[in-house]
Amino acid sequence: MSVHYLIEINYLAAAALFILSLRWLNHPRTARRGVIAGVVAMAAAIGGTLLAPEIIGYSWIAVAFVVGTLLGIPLAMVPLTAVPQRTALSHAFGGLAAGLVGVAKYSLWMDQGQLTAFRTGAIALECLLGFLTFTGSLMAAGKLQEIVPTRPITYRNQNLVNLSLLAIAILAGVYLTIHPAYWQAFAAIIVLSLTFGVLLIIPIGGADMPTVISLLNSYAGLSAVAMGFVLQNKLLITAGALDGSSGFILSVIMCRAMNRSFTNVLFGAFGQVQARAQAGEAKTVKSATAQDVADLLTHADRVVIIPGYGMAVAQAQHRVHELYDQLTKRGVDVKFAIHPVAGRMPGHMNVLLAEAEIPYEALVEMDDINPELPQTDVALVVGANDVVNPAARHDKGSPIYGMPIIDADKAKTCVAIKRSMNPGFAGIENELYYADQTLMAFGDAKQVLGDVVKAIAGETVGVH
Amino acid sequence: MSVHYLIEINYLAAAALFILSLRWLNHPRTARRGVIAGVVAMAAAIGGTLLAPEIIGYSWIAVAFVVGTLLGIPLAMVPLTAVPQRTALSHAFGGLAAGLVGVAKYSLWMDQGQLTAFRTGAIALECLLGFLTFTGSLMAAGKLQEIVPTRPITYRNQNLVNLSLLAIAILAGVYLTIHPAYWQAFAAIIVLSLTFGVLLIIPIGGADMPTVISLLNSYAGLSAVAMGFVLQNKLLITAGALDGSSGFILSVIMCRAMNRSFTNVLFGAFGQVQARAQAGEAKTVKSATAQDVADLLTHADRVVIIPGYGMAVAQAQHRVHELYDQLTKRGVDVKFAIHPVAGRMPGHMNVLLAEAEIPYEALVEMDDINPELPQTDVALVVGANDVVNPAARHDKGSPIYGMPIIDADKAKTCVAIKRSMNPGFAGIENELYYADQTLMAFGDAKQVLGDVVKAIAGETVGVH
Amino acid sequence: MENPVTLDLWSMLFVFMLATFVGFQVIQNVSRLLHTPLMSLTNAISAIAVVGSILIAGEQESRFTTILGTVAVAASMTNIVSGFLLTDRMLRMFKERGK
Amino acid sequence: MENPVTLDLWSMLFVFMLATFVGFQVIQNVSRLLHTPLMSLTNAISAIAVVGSILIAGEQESRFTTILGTVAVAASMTNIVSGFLLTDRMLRMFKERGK
Ligand SMILES: NC(=O)c1ccc[n+]([C@@H]2O[C@H](COP(=O)([O-])OP(=O)(O)OC[C@H]3O[C@@H](n4cnc5c(N)ncnc54)[C@H](OP(=O)(O)O)[C@@H]3O)[C@@H](O)[C@H]2O)c1
Ligand SMILES: NC(=O)c1ccc[n+]([C@@H]2O[C@H](COP(=O)([O-])OP(=O)(O)OC[C@H]3O[C@@H](n4cnc5c(N)ncnc54)[C@H](OP(=O)(O)O)[C@@H]3O)[C@@H](O)[C@H]2O)c1
Repeated sequence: MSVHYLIEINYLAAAALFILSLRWLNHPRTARRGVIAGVVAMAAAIGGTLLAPEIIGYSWIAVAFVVGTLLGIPLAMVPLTAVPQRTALSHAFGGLAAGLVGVAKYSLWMDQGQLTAFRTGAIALECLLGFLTFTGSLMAAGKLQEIVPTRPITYRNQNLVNLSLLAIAILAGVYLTIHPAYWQAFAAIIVLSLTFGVLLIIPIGGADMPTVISLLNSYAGLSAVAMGFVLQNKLLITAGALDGSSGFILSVIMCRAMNRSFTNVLFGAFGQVQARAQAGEAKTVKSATAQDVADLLTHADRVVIIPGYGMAVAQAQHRVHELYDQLTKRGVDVKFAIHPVAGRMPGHMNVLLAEAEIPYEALVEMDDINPELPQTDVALVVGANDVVNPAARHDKGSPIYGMPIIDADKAKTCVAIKRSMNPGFAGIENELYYADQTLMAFGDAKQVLGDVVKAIAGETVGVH
Repeated sequence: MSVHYLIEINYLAAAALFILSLRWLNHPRTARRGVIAGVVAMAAAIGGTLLAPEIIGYSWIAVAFVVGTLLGIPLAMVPLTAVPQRTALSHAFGGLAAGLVGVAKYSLWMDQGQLTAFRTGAIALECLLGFLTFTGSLMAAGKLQEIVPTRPITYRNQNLVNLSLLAIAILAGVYLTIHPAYWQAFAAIIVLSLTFGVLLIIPIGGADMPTVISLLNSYAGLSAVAMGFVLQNKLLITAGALDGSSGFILSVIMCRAMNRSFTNVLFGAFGQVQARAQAGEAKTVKSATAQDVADLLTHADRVVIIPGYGMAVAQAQHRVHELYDQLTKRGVDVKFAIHPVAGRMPGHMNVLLAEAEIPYEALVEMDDINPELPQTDVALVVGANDVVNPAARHDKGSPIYGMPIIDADKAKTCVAIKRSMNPGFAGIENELYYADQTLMAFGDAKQVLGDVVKAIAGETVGVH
Repeated sequence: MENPVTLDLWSMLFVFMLATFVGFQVIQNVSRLLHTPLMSLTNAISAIAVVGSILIAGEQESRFTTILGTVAVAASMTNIVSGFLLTDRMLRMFKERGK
Repeated sequence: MENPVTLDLWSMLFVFMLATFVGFQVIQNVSRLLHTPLMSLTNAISAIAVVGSILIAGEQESRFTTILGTVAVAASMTNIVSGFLLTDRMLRMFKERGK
């Protein structure tokens, strides 16, 4: 059996295993099997490639393996609140690799006089996607880590400028396909896509980065697909397409859950103008002490906890777990209501709560929990705001009108933990806080929850 | 743009449309769009192929198109009870086409000295699958149409004989791959697979044909895949794989719903030996008149109708619809409980009831209706037997032990319409008929239901 | 350089592997209500064998193969016509409540 | 006879089309609970770009391309190692009730 056969078999097996790997993520019980399948697939792909007769020296490859591993291990150990920026960084690496391979292939085929129109076009696409993903993801990571200013930076005709840049890059690509040897056009594509990546992200607010990184995920996948076309490699195309569709679907889910369009996220500079008006009539809120909250919770039959971005910021998930334990021990039925965009990236609340050892059966999706809220005694909102704002349901003028929300206002009592009356990401007031059945527990989520847990634990077990 | 490009674009579009076509079958609302996509895809595929420069004369093709259309139209007009045998017949045609193309390619490449090992192997597989599907499906159609005796025909060492035949055919295929020009081996494969197709079906009982035709569906698909490898045509491979997996999944669903294994269906000669014993103690049944049934039904709040094979045989679906109308008009909540293997082919009950204009929302799958049966006032069993036999739940000795059933015995009252106390397909007694809450309405389903409907319509509207 | 036929074998295997995954997923999502129409639709789809048959019947390399090809085209065409018509006929019967 | 490069283009397009269908279907079935691990797993998977990078780094056609290839291998390897490790680390946290 020739080496070529062996390589192709490895690639075929790797492609099938990558698919199975993602399939097994359909349930937490089979998910770790998915990781194993992924690792085996990657090993087969790398092992097969190393057999290729074209390879004449392994030393550089070995060095790169060691460097990559040394960089990779610490990146896998980041705290879970930093996973969004780590993910963005990793897209940057992916884009970079694709871009560099494109440059290398261009230069090789140029020297060998083997630049066909098809090859050149595929390389141009690969480099465009790769390099824009590279700088775009770096910017996104910076915003998420708050190294780069998180507020949208806007100027006149911004969208026009950005789109013109992209158009020029695409024109250069078309030109290059016709005149493959005109390397200046190739260089222009690289510079333009590096610039475009930065400019694309600048006007997008920090809180929109999760949607953007999902989209960049998709671009990273597509640049791998383009590389597959360049190298005529079906495994690259398959794996890239899996990645591309994953990123695309995740960003669609996020946009839907915010009732916003792609265009609005990318070009809307959301969160910049929102005049924090609407104050007007002086409405009153009822505030509650930790002891009040503890009493309410221990005397309830059904409690739904609604975690939001504030819980992640306050790192309050372990306190939430203590509360969950105390309450379930007392026979209270406690569930968590997870809004798709709560937190800093898709599914972020789930990992944070799982880290705090809350069983995943207790984490219920928005659509499944909403019908239960009218029978709920206490809805406990922990650092969430927009995702429980009833204006989304009825106020046609509200910027979040139409966004699906968790019906915290339908519970018999609602307790909201936050530090102030400040609005959340969308910059608008939340009538929920002024409702008759709502109590506000002001303070840092970690602090307040700690006090509540202490109050419950200290209490003599109440008549239940 | 060369013709070749045009053809390839057509094939690519056709493949994508075939996938969408099946995707849209996921809901009755989009299903007809699926048919349109399928038609467009097929037109693109045929149109593309007709452009091929190899084609030097169109007259034969035109003749074949006309003949095929003339044959196809009446085959599409069969009554719905005859759809199973029509489906089997159509698999036979599919298998035949694949087999004939295989023979033609073998003879062409033989003459041109272009028979490589790979090509020969693929052709051998194509012919094996094609021809066994051809005769096997003809036999299945015959059994379903009751032209061929439906009871299993068995003899000593039958499975041994069959498997040896298959083994010889495979060996001949391997030999042929090594010596492609040895046409006697090729002829042997054809004869053996034609024979094997017949012998495979002979020992299988008529009531197992639905599972068998699903499996033959899968073989027909796989022979198209083999043809795709022979002709290096990716569209054939894609469409064949879709068909192959469809047939496979359907037969797995059927086997699971009967709690039997593939091997048992194919080699078990089920339904032959079942000694109709177990009579013993003379148990009594309560029988009811049409008037009794009418009274029961009109005074019920919730009725679940459980149709079975007997309803199909009696062609009673239109009477069922009249009953449904009468009852819903009186405010009774009527649902249908559909067991996956009720009837003569997968999903058969659904088409029959849809034909009778019963809205599909009223057709509920087994797993969804079972939790509702304890709150049901009357479970009306129409010509079903095994699928409501409680022995499947508790009698470890029963041949249907473990088969999932519809819990007709859990309803407050059960009414069973059948002609006699004879057992159903599995040949065993059904304790449901002897239960305290069960009433038997003996007679042909169409007749009995007609009387019940008359009784209800004639009745002055009861106090409800 | 490998010869193109072998090269293509691997593309074919890739296509087969991927199409099988697509098939399994797509079929698993088909509504159980529609399993009978599904069977007649896949009948029509697998009549894609018509593509191969047309080439044989049209190349007219020998009388023998032309006849085989013609019969194969007719058989496939029967499945196409009856498969799509029957599927559509059945699907038209599925009505929503109140329609 | 078509030249093999063009022939192969259509195979590539077929593979891309089918893989995209597979991707959409497979991702739509991923549990919403696991969307964060999904992102890090696809991160690792798309680092399959390592395959192309290894060839460039190993062919050593010129100093320039070797360096580019080596950097690309290192970048991809970082994603592979951190992607799989992080995914596994997160998935280990998901516990069923009573475990
Ligand atoms: N998850 C994603 O991937 C994603 C993507 C794009 C956009 N978004 C957007 O992000 C928002 C997420 O909604 P959300 O309800 O989770 O968050 P939110 O509307 O931004 O509200 C978070 C709330 O947490 C409070 N908070 C902050 N730090 C806190 C602390 N240490 N202790 C207690 N409370 C604290 C804040 O109030 P105080 O300042 O008064 O404490 C704030 O009102 C949505 O508007 C969504 O559209 C999310
Ligand atoms: N659907 C499939 O694709 C498929 C595939 C493989 C196997 N099977 C097998 O087929 C069986 C299907 O179960 P099932 O409960 O639907 O059918 P069944 O168990 O075969 O019972 C059908 C009943 O209908 C009655 N019947 C027949 N003609 C009638 C008429 N004209 N009027 C009234 N009643 C009539 C018969 O009783 P009388 O003679 O007393 O009237 C018989 O008991 C299962 O055992 C299943 O495993 C089905």
